[in-house]
Amino acid sequence: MSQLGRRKFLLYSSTGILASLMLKGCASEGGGGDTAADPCAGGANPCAAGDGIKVGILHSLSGTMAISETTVVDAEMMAIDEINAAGGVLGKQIIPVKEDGASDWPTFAEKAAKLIDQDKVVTVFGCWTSASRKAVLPVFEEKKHMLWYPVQYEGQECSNNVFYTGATPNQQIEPAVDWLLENKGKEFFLVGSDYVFPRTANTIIKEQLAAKGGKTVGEDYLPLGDTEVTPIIAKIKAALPNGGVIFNSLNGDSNVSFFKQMQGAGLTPDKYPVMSVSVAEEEVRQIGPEYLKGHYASWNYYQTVETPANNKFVADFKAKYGEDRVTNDPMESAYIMVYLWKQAVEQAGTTDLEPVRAAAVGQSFDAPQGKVEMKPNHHISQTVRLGQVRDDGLFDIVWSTEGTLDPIPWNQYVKETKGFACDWTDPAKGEKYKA
Amino acid sequence: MSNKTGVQIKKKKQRNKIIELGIITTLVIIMAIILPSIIPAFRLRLIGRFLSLAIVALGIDLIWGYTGLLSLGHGIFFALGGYALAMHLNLQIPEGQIPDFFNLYGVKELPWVWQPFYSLPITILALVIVPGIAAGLIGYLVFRNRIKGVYFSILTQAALLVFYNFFNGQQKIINGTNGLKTDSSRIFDLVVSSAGVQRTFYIITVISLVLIYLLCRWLTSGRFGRLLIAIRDDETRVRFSGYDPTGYKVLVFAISGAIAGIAGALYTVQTGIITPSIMEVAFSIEMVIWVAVGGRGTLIGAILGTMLVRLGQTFLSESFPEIWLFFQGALFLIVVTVLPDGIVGWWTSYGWDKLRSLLGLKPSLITYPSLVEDPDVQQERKEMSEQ
Amino acid sequence: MSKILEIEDLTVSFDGFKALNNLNFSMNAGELRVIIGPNGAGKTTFLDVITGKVQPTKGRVLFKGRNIKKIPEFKIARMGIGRKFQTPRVYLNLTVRDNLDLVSNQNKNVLSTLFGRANNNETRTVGGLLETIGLDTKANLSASLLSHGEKQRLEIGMLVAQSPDLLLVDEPAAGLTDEETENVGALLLSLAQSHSIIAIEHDMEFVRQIANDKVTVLHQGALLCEGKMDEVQNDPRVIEVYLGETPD
Amino acid sequence: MSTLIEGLFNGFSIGSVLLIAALGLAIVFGLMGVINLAHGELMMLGAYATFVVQNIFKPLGEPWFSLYIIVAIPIAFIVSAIVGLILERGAIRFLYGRPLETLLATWGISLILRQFVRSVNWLLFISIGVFSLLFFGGMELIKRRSDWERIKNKVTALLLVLSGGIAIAFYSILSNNLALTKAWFSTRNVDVTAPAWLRGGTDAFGFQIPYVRLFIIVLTILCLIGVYWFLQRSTWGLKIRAVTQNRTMSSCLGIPTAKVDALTFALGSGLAGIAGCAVSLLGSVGPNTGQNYIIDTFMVVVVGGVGNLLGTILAAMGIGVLNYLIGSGTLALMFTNIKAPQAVLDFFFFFATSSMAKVMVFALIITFLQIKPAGLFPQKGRTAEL
Repeated sequence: MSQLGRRKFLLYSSTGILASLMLKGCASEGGGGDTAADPCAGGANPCAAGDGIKVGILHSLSGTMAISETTVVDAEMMAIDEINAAGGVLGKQIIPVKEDGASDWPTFAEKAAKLIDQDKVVTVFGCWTSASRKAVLPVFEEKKHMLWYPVQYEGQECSNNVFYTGATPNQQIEPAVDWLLENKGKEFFLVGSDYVFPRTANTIIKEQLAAKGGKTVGEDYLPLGDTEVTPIIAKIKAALPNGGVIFNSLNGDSNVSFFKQMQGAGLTPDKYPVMSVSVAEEEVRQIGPEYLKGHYASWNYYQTVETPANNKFVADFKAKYGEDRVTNDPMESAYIMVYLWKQAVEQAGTTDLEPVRAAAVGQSFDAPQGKVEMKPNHHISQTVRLGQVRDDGLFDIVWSTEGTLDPIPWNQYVKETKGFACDWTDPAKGEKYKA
Repeated sequence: MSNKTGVQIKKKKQRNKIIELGIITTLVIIMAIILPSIIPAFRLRLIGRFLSLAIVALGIDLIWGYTGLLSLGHGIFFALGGYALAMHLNLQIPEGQIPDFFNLYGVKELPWVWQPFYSLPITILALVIVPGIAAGLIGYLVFRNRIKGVYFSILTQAALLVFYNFFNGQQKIINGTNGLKTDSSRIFDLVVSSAGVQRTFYIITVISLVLIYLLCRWLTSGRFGRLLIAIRDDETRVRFSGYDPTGYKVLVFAISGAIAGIAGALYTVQTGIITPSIMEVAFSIEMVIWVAVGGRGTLIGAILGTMLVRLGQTFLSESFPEIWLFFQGALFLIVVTVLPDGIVGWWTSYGWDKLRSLLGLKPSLITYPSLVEDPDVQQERKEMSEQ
Repeated sequence: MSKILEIEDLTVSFDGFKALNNLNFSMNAGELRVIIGPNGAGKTTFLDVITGKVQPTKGRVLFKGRNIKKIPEFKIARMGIGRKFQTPRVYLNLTVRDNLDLVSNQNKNVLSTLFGRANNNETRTVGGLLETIGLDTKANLSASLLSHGEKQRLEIGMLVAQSPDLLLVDEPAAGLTDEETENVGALLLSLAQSHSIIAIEHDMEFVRQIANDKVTVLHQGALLCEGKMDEVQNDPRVIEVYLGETPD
Repeated sequence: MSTLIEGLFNGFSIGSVLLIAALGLAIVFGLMGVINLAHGELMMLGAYATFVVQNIFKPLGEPWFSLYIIVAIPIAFIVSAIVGLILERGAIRFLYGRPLETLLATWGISLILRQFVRSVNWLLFISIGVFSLLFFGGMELIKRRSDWERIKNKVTALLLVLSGGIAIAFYSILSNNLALTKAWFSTRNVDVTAPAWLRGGTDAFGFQIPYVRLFIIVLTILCLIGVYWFLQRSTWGLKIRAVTQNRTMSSCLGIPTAKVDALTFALGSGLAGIAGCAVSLLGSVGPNTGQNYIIDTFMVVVVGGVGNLLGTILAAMGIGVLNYLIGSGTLALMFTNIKAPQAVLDFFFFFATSSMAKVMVFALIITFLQIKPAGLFPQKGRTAEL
């Protein structure tokens, strides 16, 4: 009897918990404020008539990538809210439909299909990792739909169905390597997480170093999520006994371990400067500026960029999400892409995919980082800046390009893609042609 | 007396078999013929994926429900099957070319592991055999030393992590984290993601599910199945009865791995991509919970549980993405503490009678065995024997 | 008469503790031998060694003249040693008939179990056994529904179905009512006509019922004395070891 | 020589992290037979506790801030131990003797804990408090009635619905209050910064020894001594060992077995908390922190053998040193120096990356288990039924 009683008790309590969670979900949905009220939700689809324009937002809201991707969602939502407050697009409000990719690539593909087929969105802003982008790419290509992708990546891709507002390697990695060669030393140790971006980035760096008289003294890759970096530090010490440059493309958690343990092992920025390509303001905050002070990063945008547009961007963001929040490069790229899309729609006068796609190329926008322009290869021109971490966790900009650099998706240091380019404005050229 | 009941039981069994066959046929007709014509293509694709997950759940049920081995590493075999088919599809390109992604890493020659996958028959064979052999090998190394219970679970989980790292790290062989796309590939000169091909895959999935269900039925119903249960309940006894449990466990684990391989292949073509993330720790544990929800040790439960949990997940993570983990965690707790026999187990022991009494029907005829099976009578008997 | 089991100089030690210490033992084919001894005398370890569950640290065990060192348990079982455990170990989730059917399977290889079906011979054995152990009316019941005594009988039946030459029975009367103890005793005696049996027992009443042949007394892992029940019972060393625990 | 010492030191540093993380697990598994997949999440709670303590000390300035870590260790222990206690009383005790079910249930718990630190805010916290107060308070009150046994089920159900309803209503009414619904930690990782005296390192034996590593090694040794003392010398330790040996007998002798179970589990959880505090000095602190350690620590327990502290220590150090030697390429270099054949060199260089070192270490563990299936120090005797 007591057996049964216990079971019943557990059953009741768990259903109770479930019920409360459900209600909690509803409450946060309604009251949280970060999800715009969605008049299209539920039942028949009244939006088709033209009350608003639905756009998809497809990022990981849960899982390991949520840490990074939710910040990008914040930036996208801010841009959408601003546009809506200013009267919307073509006189209609933008209605964001959020989907959770759950840090799982097949889920990304599934949700992309759902956004397009069921929600009938006119475009999708989304993805962070290359793997998630590669996963949704077939969906967008098959349906000839449109994805806006906000993160710096390894290049070697140029899809007609994607607009890339993050940096290509020549807008981030290559200038950083040039600068390091000139100012910090010729011997490089390459560290990265074990996935495609660091591996490709390091392939490029090795070629570049070989071409410019530098030397790769070693490289190692840490499994995603691994936090024990002692072996790597030992390798660095063995390969660079008297100091040298460390080029770091570690991702996420591993950065924290890497910098914390590097300091303990006595690898200080004066002898072992680290150039990171995945450490921005948000990551500095999580690692702790004490560990990072004096190290470098390469981006197109920092919170400390001095432009009127950025001052407004930072102020608005803090007002919206809290004083303790910081802005960074992927967030800025995400903010830009919403505006670029809006301008393209307005120029095309419709949300139909093909006119918008054609109108998007050539759009320029006065972004927080300075003026950017969408190029025929569906990537944007960007200013490249090198920053050094300072006490408060923000960056001192130590070097910057004069004006913007044009994007080069097909890398010119990699033999297989050398001499190739991409141009979607000319049907004869397209994805990959010999320039 | 015993003869008479024996005949009755035999008749009853036969009748049940016919009923079961009828249900299966009806379901197959609904799933394979009616459903594709009434629901939109991308939903069909979703159901197809769930059905392929139900296949792997059958495999898990075979080893966990029947044999008592909790594998937390079925993601390995699932992925191996998926990769096998994806490699074949990626090779459907003009003669002399190699898949695109190899360019990223400067690979010029097709790695030797890819060579056999030019041929479709070899691929189909491989997607069963390779996971089967991998499972058999892992199983042999573990079972040989009588490592079982939680040790086995932990080791399979560690093996999973190792495979995950390996696949992530081997860009030059299988494209690392990015995995292999199948959607834009061609099969018999048709694009894999086109509606027709997808529908075919869906029907193949339904048929495979039925065939594998029947295979599992056959495996678990005879002497072999009873031996599996015996191993689960008391392995030492089995050994002292003159059986070598290692062989049986290796075989059943290999079969389960092969089933997972088939499921993985079907899942992959209906997802459009396979990446090492399929081998994340969480996914393989989820497979176990599908079986637990449905009711382990009942094949139909494995299928039912998978469909329910996956549908629930799709619905809930669409509505409340932020707190989906709360639900999932609660599900684990509830099933383990309140519903140890899963839905099907609960239904057969309580639900059916409850429903009958609610409908005002007479409780089903009480014969001697069911009288004894009645928990209350048992309780009474226990109390009396204690006095 | 030929020796079915010979044990020479057997020592088993766990981390220095000697569970069995230079034990010598032998028994003839067809004998029913009862082994008694106080707790910790090494009785169960003794059975563990014979069935291959524990490897001897020193010494050897010969079954039908063959050294069983390093032979896995299942092969020893196939050689003809069957073991009944202290608490009945039957497969609770299988029916009584299936329990017997599993052990009566004559070819216990994986493939023949997978593809083979019970042949007539085996079916007959199972039918006969059901009657012998008095469970024919409950043949199609799940074993979990049996009473303790019925489970004991079922397990003995499973032993017999294995058709072993040597039966090892560990405390078959533990936890049984007097009536059931009698039943089990009678069953053992009737089995003793066709099998060699080693029975380990605490219950002296029961021992007296079944001990027609020799009784062996173990103490601290070594042989204390051996002989007919009456001799053993009056041996001063045995009385000392049991400290009056023997009912007299 | 210095390379050798450095290699050993680095190996031991890795090993000591593994050991401190595995210690609690080994105790819970060894003494209670419970596989706790939420162990990593208990570590994570310890790390978050460290973060909170750090933030409390921050405004106090130096020299207080330097000492926060000393305060954080006992706090982390207490926080994780309390959560462990709740888990044991709330769920795990129903599952004793069913290790596989326990494994699944603790996985569920780990999912919930991970989401909890993401979502937790004052409102959620207070709502849970309101619920517990109403439900458990109500239960206590009604339990005093004489007809309690008869009405138990109905009352429980009713109370559950009522207090759940009130808590939810409470939550929804206040859910517009931004100050209350602001997440404590949010989904982002938080930063734990070691105090200045733990940053940097000291030169000795020709290489730099990081202070943090020394600190963790010392902390691990202290924990070991503490655990050893507790289990071998204290009354409760004696009771714990007694229950492990023979539960029924202990219970008959008047040892409160339920209390002992709870205590053992709380002890293991508390140790996880300390481990969390330690690893927060080395790596990231976020909802997924625990997941990074769980499989490695299980490997330590499996290799060490159940219920043997010495085995756990040796296993942790062994795996640590191997990981270092293979992953850092030291082994590969050694083979180069002794001019091993090219094939052997290729083999070792292939595994001389962090990713591949893991593959190799796992292969070695499997090989090891072929020789010693029950770990370094298997339990012997006839009770050791596998």
